[in-house]
Amino acid sequence: MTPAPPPTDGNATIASRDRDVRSRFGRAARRFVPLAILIGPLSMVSAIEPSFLSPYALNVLADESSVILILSTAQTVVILMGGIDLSMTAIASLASVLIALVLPATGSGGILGVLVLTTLIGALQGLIHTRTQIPSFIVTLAGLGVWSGLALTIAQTTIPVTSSYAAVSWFARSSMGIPNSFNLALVALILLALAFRLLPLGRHVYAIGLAERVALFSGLHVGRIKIFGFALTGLSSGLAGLTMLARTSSGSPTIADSLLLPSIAAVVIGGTSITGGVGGLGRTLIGALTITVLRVGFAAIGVAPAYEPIAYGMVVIVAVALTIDRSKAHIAK
Amino acid sequence: MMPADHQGPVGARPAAAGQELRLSTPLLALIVLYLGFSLIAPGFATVENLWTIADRCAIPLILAVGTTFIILQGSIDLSIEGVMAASSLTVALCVLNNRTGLDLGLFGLALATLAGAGLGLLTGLAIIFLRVPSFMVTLGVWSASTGIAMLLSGDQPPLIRDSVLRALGLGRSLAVPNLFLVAISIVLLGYLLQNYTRFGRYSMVIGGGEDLARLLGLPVDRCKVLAFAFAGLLSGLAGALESARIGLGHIDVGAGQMFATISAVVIGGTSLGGGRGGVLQSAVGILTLAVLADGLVFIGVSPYTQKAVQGALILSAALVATWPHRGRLRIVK
Amino acid sequence: MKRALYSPAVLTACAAVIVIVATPAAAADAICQKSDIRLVNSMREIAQPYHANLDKGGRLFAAWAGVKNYVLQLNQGDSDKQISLMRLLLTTSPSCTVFNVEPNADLVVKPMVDTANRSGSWIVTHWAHNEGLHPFDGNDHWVAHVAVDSLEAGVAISRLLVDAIGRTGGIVALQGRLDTDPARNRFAGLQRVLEQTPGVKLLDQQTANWDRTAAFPIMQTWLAKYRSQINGVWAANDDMALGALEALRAAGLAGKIPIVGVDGIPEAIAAIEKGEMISTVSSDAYYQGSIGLAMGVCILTGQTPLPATWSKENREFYLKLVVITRDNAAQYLREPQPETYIHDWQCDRLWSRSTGKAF
Amino acid sequence: MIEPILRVEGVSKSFAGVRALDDVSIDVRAGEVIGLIGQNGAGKSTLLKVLAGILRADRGSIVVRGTPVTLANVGAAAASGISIVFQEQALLPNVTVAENILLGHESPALHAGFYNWRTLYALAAAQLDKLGARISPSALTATLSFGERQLVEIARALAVEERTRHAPIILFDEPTSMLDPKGIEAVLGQIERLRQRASIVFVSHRLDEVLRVSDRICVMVNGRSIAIRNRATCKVADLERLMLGRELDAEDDQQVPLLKPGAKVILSVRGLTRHSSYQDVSFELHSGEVLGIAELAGSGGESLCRTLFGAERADAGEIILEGRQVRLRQPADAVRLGIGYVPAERRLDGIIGSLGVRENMTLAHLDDLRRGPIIDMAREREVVKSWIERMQIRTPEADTPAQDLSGGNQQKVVLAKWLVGRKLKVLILDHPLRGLDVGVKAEMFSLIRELAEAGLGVLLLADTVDEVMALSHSIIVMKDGFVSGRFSATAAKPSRLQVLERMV
Repeated sequence: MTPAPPPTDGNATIASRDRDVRSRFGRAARRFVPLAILIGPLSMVSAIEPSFLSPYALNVLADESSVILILSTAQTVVILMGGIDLSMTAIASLASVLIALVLPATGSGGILGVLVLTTLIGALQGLIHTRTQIPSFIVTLAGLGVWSGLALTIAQTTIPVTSSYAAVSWFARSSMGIPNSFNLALVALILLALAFRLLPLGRHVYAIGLAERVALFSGLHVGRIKIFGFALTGLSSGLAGLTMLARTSSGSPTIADSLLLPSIAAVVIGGTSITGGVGGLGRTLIGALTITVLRVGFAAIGVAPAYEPIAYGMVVIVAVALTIDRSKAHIAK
Repeated sequence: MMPADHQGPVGARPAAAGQELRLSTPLLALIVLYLGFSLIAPGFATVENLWTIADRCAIPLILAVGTTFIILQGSIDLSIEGVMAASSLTVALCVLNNRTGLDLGLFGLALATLAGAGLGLLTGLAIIFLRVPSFMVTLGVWSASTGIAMLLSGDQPPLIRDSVLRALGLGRSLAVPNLFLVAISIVLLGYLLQNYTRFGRYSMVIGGGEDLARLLGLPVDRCKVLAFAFAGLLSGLAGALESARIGLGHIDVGAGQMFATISAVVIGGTSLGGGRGGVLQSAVGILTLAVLADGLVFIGVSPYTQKAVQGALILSAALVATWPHRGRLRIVK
Repeated sequence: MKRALYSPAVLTACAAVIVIVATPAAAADAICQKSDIRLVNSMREIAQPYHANLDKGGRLFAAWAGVKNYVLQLNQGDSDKQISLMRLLLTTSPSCTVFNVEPNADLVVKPMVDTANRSGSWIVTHWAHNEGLHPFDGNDHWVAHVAVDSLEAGVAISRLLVDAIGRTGGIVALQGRLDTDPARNRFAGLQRVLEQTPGVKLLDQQTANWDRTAAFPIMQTWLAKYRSQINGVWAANDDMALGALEALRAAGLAGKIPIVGVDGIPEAIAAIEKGEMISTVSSDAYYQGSIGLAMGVCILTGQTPLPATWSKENREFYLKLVVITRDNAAQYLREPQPETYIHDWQCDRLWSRSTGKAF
Repeated sequence: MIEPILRVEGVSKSFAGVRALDDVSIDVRAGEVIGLIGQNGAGKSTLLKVLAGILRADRGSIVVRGTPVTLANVGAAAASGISIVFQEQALLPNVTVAENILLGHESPALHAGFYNWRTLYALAAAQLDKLGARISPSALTATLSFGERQLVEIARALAVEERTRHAPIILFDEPTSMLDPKGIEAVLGQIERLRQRASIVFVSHRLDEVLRVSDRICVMVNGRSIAIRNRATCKVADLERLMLGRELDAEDDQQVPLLKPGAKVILSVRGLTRHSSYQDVSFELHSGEVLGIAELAGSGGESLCRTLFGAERADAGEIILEGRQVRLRQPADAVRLGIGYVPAERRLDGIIGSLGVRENMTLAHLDDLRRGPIIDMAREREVVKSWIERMQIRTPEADTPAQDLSGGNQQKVVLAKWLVGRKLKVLILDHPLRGLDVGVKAEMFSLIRELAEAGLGVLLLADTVDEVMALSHSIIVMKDGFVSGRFSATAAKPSRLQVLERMV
């Protein structure tokens, strides 16, 4: 932020004062706040509509949340490094269109191809971001325009998937009573979380988020790791597109548009700092579920449509206010 | 969240008053773009079309002025569209209309504008007192104020019957669209604020080094709140004027304005990291997008392609702005 | 006095009468008690007059049929949400639930139909759905698809437009969001008419995403580009038509250049009366908002046999459209009265507005 | 006995239970320069911050010109005529010099709430003139040189004079710690001149400086001011004894152990050039050798070090590591080849404050600590443990956030970060002793020697010639980007003068 940092102790005291204040809750306590925020609306909704907690309903919620979860899992990685990817939903829509187009001819091979493509698209954005040193916010903002523009130009209409739907039907089905899409999202999240715990990757990502220059001077391949992160968002965007295509058995250039901000909100509501370095994947799971309850739960219990976005907005702010770790990001930009 | 540029050279552009007027790269780009369209699209370079472009960029100009101050401080405002919606319905219900008995005329316009300011003020206060990143707060406010707009809208968008307001929205004075005159005066106001008042200069200072500003006991918080209130005020004004133009209060009056505005600000060369750029630069960015949109309609390109082109433009603009500052040790998020 | 006639009480009363009259002719046993029946209108939002009227129609019918349990589901333009909301509601008594669906996009139809089939709830869809999908292909709970022939609508307004400009001159066209069926077919209708009238030239066309604010600047640019060459404005819906109208107003051309649109929203009709627009086409939101529910109630109360037994053209048919011009504008400006619809809701007259099969 | 301008009485301040200031009392008389010395953590900076209104004292009183004041914030301090010149320059790069000088006090230049830039520039110019500085008030601060920015800082401090209509009290927090001899001379010169118009409190690690400019010297130890001496009546040695409570075995006289004959060349640099900073640099670094670079700041040494770590690009020349020419595109390349780097900017480039000592220490070499693809936590812990012991890093536990450690211990962690690695061959030390107090310095000295004896090649860039000479086997002197002198390990040890005359 500032090329002329203030005296060390100046910072230290701010930090330490913060630590004193916080220590009452304790960082541990704060970790459960997101959970509380999830339980709040959930219990409220289920109080009015008890059936909301029935296995069936929860199943529907899981299904509804899966796409957001897929998106925000990868988004978390990028945000942890202090970046952001605004192009995910655009890429997802593009993917749904492309898959719908190639599916009849190529079958599952085509799906793979598209996923590879979206991964490359993500990596490309990462490459541009690291090489040209343009903020990821801007690179992906541009991406948002380019990819959705491309999708709309390729397919100016919804493309139904009829003939070879079998190839994608798995994503729309359930196993052990849980939607496969949700299982997929969950497994992906768990694997990633494990990788973060066990492999150097995780430490490197946090290091980049907390102090990128130190990471550089420690000889980490910062560029590579960032590009990996964006490749990951690309891949998940592809998967999200695939899932939505399977659910609606058609691809559309605008299919995922409405999920961009929710998927980012999910990450931050979970308690991952938008400034990077603080947070984690487990929290994002909770965040995604919270968002889902807010999105469909309120409408489901018949809250007047106008109050839904109001409540949604309030919860976002409150959640972040409660979970944000101010001792690490002491300037709220 | 934006680029944390620790040691990279900062702000090649002198901050002192008046010195921003010199020919910058974005300005060149704008001129080139205009000339380009004039060559390939016969009838583009007419006075009439110039006024069309002026009318087209009036509302975005007003929005950009407010957003510029926020971005100069290193924050960001995602709430534009929500605030516009709220003020749009406020004005429609306050002036002569088909829903309420009210007929406050221009006073209604003032009310709507103040409503916007109110929302902005709340945003600012939330950011200061909750110490939550503006990104999240404004995201929440966007949603919440959209809800308020929905409440006001009910099941039938109110039609504006106030002839004065309609005349303001649609009419021209000496061939110049009224709204453009309003926009220009707002831009001038913004320019004055930025270069000749504490608020403006401190915004620059906060963007350049917030913790330093705090250390020196500058009224950082007050400036931030002020910036958001001001931006809210302008968003409110913009929403009201847009309604005056299309003749009804509607939730979607601001559709697409947020990304457009931020893009324009970036294209104009204002750094999302804060502390660099200014009102005039943003104005140039807005003009560029307006010329682009108008020109593409002129040569009959679909708005979808326009989306893509806009994305490419953002990227190249950012490229021009950041290229000279590249360096192995430069940190960009 | 006249008002009182249509108070809910009276409505339910005569409803009862009708039911009693109808019962002897009952084709099957009731599936649900009327008290168990739940009527759902699933639509985008209610900020727009069109959608508001869908809802009003639904409530009008529920009151008339004496069904207490009426649910309104809004998806705010989010297809996923529309599907999830349906599924969430089915946690209780699916088999007595009727969905009357205005699809947020073609693509939601299939998953919602699948849900209905799986859960045993009943669904009636409107407008359009993806190709190769039909109620009568084993979708026993997909009661019917009430299609709107957007091509016909497009043709209708286009005819009136070209006639209005004396079958010669230049026009511009504002298209809807291109990834929707109505957008495509309404425009196709225009093109068909233009083929027949070589005198009229399509100067330019752009999509304004159904949106008034988007239509405004596009129209302005066209005015700057073509000036006097523009004799008429064609818009794929009334919102864009009105956006264009404001642009014309700004240029002092309001009422001088004929405009056509689709949907028949009150503003547009008002504009037609004023002579600032010449025509719009209405699919009658009140009817669309209620007919699906009427079908459901008739089936659940056993007054009508199960849809599986219906003829194909009763499962998927086109809806009669009303072309509104200056001549008949006045009558559509009024809040429609229940009696306009009661006879359409009779279980034996459910297809009164069908114009034939839509497949 | 004249009433002192500033009197500090029994001021105490503690952070989270730790006493930083313990009942400190000092007074400053008009036109007097007080030197404030003490080890790191002795409370010098804390005292200054309390006086500057950045921190609030827990107890005690501060009396300015006979009237007790509460210094709630920087503004309040300035109002009573106290202003501070920060160690790291606290200037905004993206606004004009004038704004920086008058930041927060523009009112005189405001007409009806609007800036009158001409007035603003004039007011700033007035301050700059006091220092005889030729800097345009309308210049963008980012375009100034380091030295110029320092002047702007002092000008800002002086600006309180007009506001209070009294001679200001100016606090200097280690203004020289990051300067080369030339810069130091300039600052000390300024302080001399400021005497005429201000009273000064001056903190420095360099006792000789303190002795030069101060009238009286206040020695602080663990938050207490244990002694106040008149310049006339004391010597460097006394002060050191007071600071450390013991006689310091004078590092400089200790003989550098001779380089083992026949040590093989690890790193050799040929005609390395980066047009903007250094030209045609060549040298050879043997294993077990400490090669010191003596230079005035900005003579190209720092840039050279960064180039050898892959952090900056060279325009010409070659780098040969153990006989093979290498290309260093990024620090990662250097690390892979076994080159380590201890950056000058510890807080910014060295440690991650909020991460634990352990994570900081292993950050660069997690790949060496893997079993298969997975980090071997157990081994990591014991490796870290062993290094904490070997380097006597004072930390409650291995996972204590690094920001809670003292500067010296943080620096040790940064050093350990490289030693953890298996294949470290060359260690580049960029001002490793900067901002460390005498005690820790001594430890670092011996550490660096150990490392060399262990066969490492060490490239050292230090703040003072004395440090370079104390540690290095061989020395190259740099001046304006060129190598202006060489003293090889084999030749006789050069005198301080020999080195200095090649620097300036």
